[in-house]
Amino acid sequence: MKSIKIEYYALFREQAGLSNEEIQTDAQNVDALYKELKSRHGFSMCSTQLRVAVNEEFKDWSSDLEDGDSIVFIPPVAGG
Amino acid sequence: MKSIKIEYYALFREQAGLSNEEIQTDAQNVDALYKELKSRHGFSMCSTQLRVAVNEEFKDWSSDLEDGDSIVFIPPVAGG
Amino acid sequence: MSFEFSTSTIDGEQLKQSLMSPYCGGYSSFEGWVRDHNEGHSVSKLEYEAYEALAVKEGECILQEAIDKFDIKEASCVHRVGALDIGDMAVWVGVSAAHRDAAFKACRYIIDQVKVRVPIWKKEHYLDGDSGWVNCEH
Amino acid sequence: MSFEFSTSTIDGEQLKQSLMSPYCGGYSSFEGWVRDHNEGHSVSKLEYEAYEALAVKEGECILQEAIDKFDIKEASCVHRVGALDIGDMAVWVGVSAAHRDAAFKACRYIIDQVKVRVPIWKKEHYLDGDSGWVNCEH
Repeated sequence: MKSIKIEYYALFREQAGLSNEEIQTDAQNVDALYKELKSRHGFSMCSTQLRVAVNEEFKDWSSDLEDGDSIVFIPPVAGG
Repeated sequence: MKSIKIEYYALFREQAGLSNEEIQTDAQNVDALYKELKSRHGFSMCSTQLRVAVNEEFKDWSSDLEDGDSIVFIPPVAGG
Repeated sequence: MSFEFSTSTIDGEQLKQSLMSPYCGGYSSFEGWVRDHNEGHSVSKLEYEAYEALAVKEGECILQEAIDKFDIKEASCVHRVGALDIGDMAVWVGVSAAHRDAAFKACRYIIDQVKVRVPIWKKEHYLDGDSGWVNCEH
Repeated sequence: MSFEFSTSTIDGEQLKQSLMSPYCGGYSSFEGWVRDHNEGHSVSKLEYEAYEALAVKEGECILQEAIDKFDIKEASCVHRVGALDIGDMAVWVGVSAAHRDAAFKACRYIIDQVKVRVPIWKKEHYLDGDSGWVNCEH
């Protein structure tokens, strides 16, 4: 089991009812982690609509998940 | 003879040593007036480099000169 | 060069001072203001939220790209977070350069890239009581 | 919509107020600053002179063209006349619009046209003691 920190922003924060959490997971990669959390929290968006950041860097959805990683799911942005 | 008012700006003002003058002339059109004044004041520019305004409107150099007209010769501009 | 977030009113005049130089003849700036309408809905207010740690990195990356692509001297961007009312300035971009062509192009590049790349989200509240995260819902 | 001349420091922030509207989401502005160099010469100061009666007409014509060509809300331009020092703002253009594309394009159109059409002249004074009316001498 890996320990993973997740921060939630915007729609994710509202749908999870959480700003952040630390979970134990067997997910091999970031995409698998999202599927697990989507199911748990009832997120409405698919990973194809999203980007993901691992340890404050944009990463591929196929990136391996390492113990201690910090994850942020990035919904479609709307700055400006 | 027509009575014509001329205002001088920028390089013309400096070369004529005048901001404005009112002259009597037989010049038929604006181009002829410029040639007369170029000769009198020693202006360095040719009319092909210039635009001309008659009574606060841009006009062609071939425009007829009427008694009482106000003329401004417009050197190449450099605003901004 | 700086990309920052602000929780209070953006002072573009103050920010401009750090971009000025005797070398510069042109300054282009852009301000995004909160409009009273979006895609047919009447907007009453909105909220911006950002993943600031990554957003600042990505924003600085965009400013550096602008400096590399265009012949400019300085560039900065500030974005608001938190609750905003109609007419408030949501984002400010300023670019100084020797000549205006580069200043305009870089300013446009920066705001265009910020809008599509930087992790900032906008929740609109509508006059009819509805609300939603732009680009994420409905 | 207004095109004006000023003999004192231009206050862009103040001028911007008259362009703001709840309908507007984008504001593009341009400032031309007096540079310390031009075409290889070191500039110490300069003077602007305008044929104001015609310049205001021509300037207003340019602003109206911008409003007709682009989907903008308001546009204004102020140009300095008299003696200016390095770093002083010589010209200011501000444009508000619902969306940024029109605001940027109109702002660029206005400054480009003002520079080539409006009867304003610039005398540069150089560090070596020389001086000259730009585009008219040497």
